[in-house]
Amino acid sequence: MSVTRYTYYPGCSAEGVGRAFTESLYAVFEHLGAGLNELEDWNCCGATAWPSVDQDQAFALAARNLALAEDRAPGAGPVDVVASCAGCYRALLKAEEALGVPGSSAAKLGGALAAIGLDYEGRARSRHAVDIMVNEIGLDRIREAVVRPLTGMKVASYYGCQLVRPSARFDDQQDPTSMDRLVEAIGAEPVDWPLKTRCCGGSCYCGGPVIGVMPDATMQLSYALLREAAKRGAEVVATSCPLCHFNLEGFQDRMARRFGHPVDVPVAFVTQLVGLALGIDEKRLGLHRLLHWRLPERTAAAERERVAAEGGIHARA
Amino acid sequence: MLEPESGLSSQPIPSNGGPKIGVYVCHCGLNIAGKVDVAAVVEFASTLPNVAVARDYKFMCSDPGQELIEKDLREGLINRVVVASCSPLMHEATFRRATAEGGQSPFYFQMASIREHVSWVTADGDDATAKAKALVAGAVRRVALHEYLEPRKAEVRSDVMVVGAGIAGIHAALTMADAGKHVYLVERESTIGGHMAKFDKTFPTLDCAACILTPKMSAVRSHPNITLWTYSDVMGVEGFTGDFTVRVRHRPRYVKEDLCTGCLECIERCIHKQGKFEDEWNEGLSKRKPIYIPFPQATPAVVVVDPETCIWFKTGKCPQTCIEACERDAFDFEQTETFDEVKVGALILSTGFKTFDASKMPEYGYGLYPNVYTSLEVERLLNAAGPTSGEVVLRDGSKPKVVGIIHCVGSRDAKHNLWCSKVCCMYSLKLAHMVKERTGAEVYNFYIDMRTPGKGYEEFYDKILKEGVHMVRGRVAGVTDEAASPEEEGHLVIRAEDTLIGSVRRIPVDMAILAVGLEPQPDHQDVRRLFNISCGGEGWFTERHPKLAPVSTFTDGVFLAGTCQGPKDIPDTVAQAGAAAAEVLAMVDRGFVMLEANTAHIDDEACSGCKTCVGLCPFSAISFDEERKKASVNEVVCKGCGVCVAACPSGAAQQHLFTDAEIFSEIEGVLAYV
Amino acid sequence: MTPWVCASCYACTVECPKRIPITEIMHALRRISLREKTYPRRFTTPVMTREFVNMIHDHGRSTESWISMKLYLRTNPALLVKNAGIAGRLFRQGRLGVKRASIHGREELRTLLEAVSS
Amino acid sequence: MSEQGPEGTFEPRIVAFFCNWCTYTAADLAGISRMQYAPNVRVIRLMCSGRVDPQFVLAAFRDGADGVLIGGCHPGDCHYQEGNYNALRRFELLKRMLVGFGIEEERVRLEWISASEGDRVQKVCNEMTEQVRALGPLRLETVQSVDEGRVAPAPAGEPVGQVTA
Repeated sequence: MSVTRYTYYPGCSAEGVGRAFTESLYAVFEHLGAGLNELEDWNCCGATAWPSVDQDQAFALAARNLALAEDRAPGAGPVDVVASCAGCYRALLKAEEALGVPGSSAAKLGGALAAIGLDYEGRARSRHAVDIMVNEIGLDRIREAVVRPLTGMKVASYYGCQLVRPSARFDDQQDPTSMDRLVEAIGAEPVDWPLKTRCCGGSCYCGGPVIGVMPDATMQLSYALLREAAKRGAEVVATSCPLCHFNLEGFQDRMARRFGHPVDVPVAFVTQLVGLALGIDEKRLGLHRLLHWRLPERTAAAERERVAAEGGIHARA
Repeated sequence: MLEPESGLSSQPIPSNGGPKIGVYVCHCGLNIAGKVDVAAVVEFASTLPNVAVARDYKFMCSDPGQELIEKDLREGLINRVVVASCSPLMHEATFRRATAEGGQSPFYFQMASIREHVSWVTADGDDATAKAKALVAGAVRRVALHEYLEPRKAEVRSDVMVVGAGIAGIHAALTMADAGKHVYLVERESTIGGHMAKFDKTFPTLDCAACILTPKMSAVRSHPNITLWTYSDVMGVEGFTGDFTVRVRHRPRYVKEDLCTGCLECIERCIHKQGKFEDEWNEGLSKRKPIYIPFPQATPAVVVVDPETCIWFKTGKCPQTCIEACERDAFDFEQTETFDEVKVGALILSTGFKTFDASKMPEYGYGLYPNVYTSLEVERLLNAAGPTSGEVVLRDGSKPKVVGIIHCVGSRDAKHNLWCSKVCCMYSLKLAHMVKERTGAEVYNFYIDMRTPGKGYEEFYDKILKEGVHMVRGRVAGVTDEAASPEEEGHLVIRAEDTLIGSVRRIPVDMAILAVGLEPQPDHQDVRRLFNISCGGEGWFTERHPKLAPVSTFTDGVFLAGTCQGPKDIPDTVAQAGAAAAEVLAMVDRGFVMLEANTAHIDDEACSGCKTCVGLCPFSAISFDEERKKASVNEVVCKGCGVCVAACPSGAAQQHLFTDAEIFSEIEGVLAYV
Repeated sequence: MTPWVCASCYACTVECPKRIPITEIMHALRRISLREKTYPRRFTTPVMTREFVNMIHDHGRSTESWISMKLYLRTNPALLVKNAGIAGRLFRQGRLGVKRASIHGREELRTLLEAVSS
Repeated sequence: MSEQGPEGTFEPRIVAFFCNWCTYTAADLAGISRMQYAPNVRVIRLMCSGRVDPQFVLAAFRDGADGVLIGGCHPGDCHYQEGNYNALRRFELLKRMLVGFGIEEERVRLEWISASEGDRVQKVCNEMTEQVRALGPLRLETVQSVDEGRVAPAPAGEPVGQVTA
């Protein structure tokens, strides 16, 4: 298997509160023969906060990362800058689009990059880890690598907002399916639900999970998501954004108190689930960092049966 | 040859003496004069070679304006005319007529478009004046070279054809047939009636659609002057205005139309005891057998066998109980496609519309949630002859208690169709009324704007409001089965901002009706090419002029009626069908049409016999005399594109009104002075 | 107030039948209200936005623990106590670092930001 | 050979040959829709873009045009079935010939504009004007000398008007 190496842009949150995302991403990519090189000296993408202060500066922040990625990957080919955080992905993508349209904004950004000795040639493209897994590495390769299928695990994929909005580069905007297909490929059962792209309130945090910027509004949004997922039988909610993840996971106790209804839904990064199916050590996937995690009983039982059967074969051999 | 400042002296002119040109600059009220310095253009024109008279007038197209031209011609002041005004597509015919009235060949005329091409599109007055001068100079230069031409006449056949037999086609066909013309009415479905035949009631009068339509349908069937071809398609159209040859294909229905009495015994006796296949006529809400009739009043009342689902066609093994059941021996399983070729003088296209595919808006859940319906499906539910005999029920057979009607689905939406579909507000009100009447349900209408212009329409809206239908002003964000409260549990929830109260509402309903918009037929491009007409980017057929020639097309002899030209309701459709019929009758009754004089011809002496032109002509109008080694153009067949002229290496091919010399002069003219 | 409640989820932008970039407009309104100093002073989002921007400006990256701390102090110090529990859990799981993240090219970043604004 | 604008700036002159059925009608639509565009384009109406003899283009250049625009129906939409394809073939040859003469091929443009695309007329006229403005005035004297007089840019045997610029 040839190793394709990608430039990895972790972003602040996937290094902090969502560090399990980065950990599991590294483990999964390596396992699938795709390398990740962390972009050296990356800076914040600008998130949604910076455009609220200065749009051009926000683009410039993201543009520096794209230009750095090109700088670190000499040659003529495209450079895929892979983000884990959906917010970073969106910020880099918007900057890429702004740089790609000739006009005053692109000229200004070009000038600013030149001031720090960088330029953007148009080679660096913003990609999301889910996009890479589904469309580059491919579901077939993932399916082949599965050693521990998550049999019976009902997973509601939560795409959140910025993975497909405002631009939808790799999936349908209204009804995305990438994560569901990924979930299917690792032997779990996707749960169809209408809220897969409904806002969790996470980016109210303006670029980093901060506890309680607008506690009540956010909590209502994320509670609706968890309640609906659970109602449709989901045992795990899969996310692809550290903000969504924290937001859905971090306040379940409080939600229970606020809405008078017990809430206890494991929320995992989709890469963690993929890693589990690939048989990667749970610790390397950062599963111990989750606040609510358990293997659903049916999946655990199927796992025990499988191990027993394999053991049996060994015994006979 | 022409020297710009050499006055009247140069140019030997073939017929009416040296050119004495009259230039008439139109103000068009302020449409031109508001931007272009008309006086300066007149002043400039008077300095141009061969110009004898230069005048301006407020409205050249008015009677006094035309009279100016005629008078100057009659008095011999001028013998050629240039009018600088609007587009030739607008008034060329008017001024040619004036030129003829003045006693000259109508083709001693040239128009300069200084309105559409100058005053309306140019920001700066000086720029506009300069451009107007250039165009006038071009016209003056070329008209000096115009030759004497006779107007060509062509006979018009009195038979006519109507393509598409919805209410538009039916009305147009009956009107013309009543006037004594023989009408071929071609319909691709197995019955005529179109969309209107699917409705139960029509707005705003709530009269029964069948009661007003079916008499017209049977009149079509029995009219001695109408040849009705259903299950048929137009395959080819040749010829030109007054003399079209149309090839029509008849698809096999495996039942002889002249023998079938419509007793429907065969359907009863079909080996399939129950309907099994999606009934297209009922929007898939019911099942039909492989042998079926769309609805009881279908015209012609002849059954159709669907070979896709018929066991005999699929396996060759079937007792064929249908044949046994038929007392008239009408079945013919060996039937194949047949063709007819007819000659007609004029054509009316009334090919209708299709409704927007609601599954393109997944946020509304059509296809996902069973109780999300399109408006057309609900029309069928409401129809007494429909799948539920007029009962409005949910998929599980229960009656809805709350119904939401979502307007503008697919319309007024930059992601789908930008246009307003014109009929949805009104039909949504109609549906609201009928659903409420039949079920007693609470009905919510969600609208962006209410658009009810039309006789009795606003009054109808008032009536519906008084009936207690809820109106929520706001575009619906989505339909979901996600329950946010116990009351929403088990319902569909319509989420919309109520912009009048300024808050987001979630309204639980049992049934959501999507008021889907109108779209061009999916094969509009093929049809457009077939009839050599044009359509806009969205696919509606383009009328010749949006106001003054709303049923004509750019192809003479082809007319439009109904929704193929744009969304419209039944009254407008019928009015337009009547108008199209009147246009055709005017043409047919006159008996001839005037043809453009712009045909090609070949100068025998100059022709080198290279045959380049022969192969180029798309209409095979050029023949080659092998003995004389000369090409010649059949000017009756020639359509005047000029392709052969551009290609002729020896300059032997020329086109009337577009000779090389005329065009070279026009080029010089538009560049020489300004 | 509305622009400061917007979560920038772009749902409106994607849905808008007239292709109005509503989210961008929200951002623009925020920029105006900051410039005109008409933003709600004690409301969390604008405070947060400014703290966040300052932190990136100085360090190039954000550190969640620091920014939370600043936010509580500026808006509602009581939250410091209220959220201590969850903060503690996150800290134990290694998800809430106290070390301030910083990039090498801080000087460079400031040059960039100045250059684009000039 | 070219106009001077009020401040001595170069105002290109462009001759356009529009087919009657699509592009000319589209230009009318642009007018009806009051779409403002550069006044530099002078339209000559032909029945079909297939009527455009390459000599017309050469004549326009000779007579002082700085650019020539040809507009026809979209492929497949020709009112005369295939005249626009003829136009396209001739246009490709013409471009090569112009380059041989030393005339930049950016001075000529062929566009398919249907009757409904008034906005496209506006766009194309504006673009063409700017494009030709950027190229500067066409100087045929230079062109001829480059060509060493082997091929005359003016069509032989046609009236050559004395041009007053």
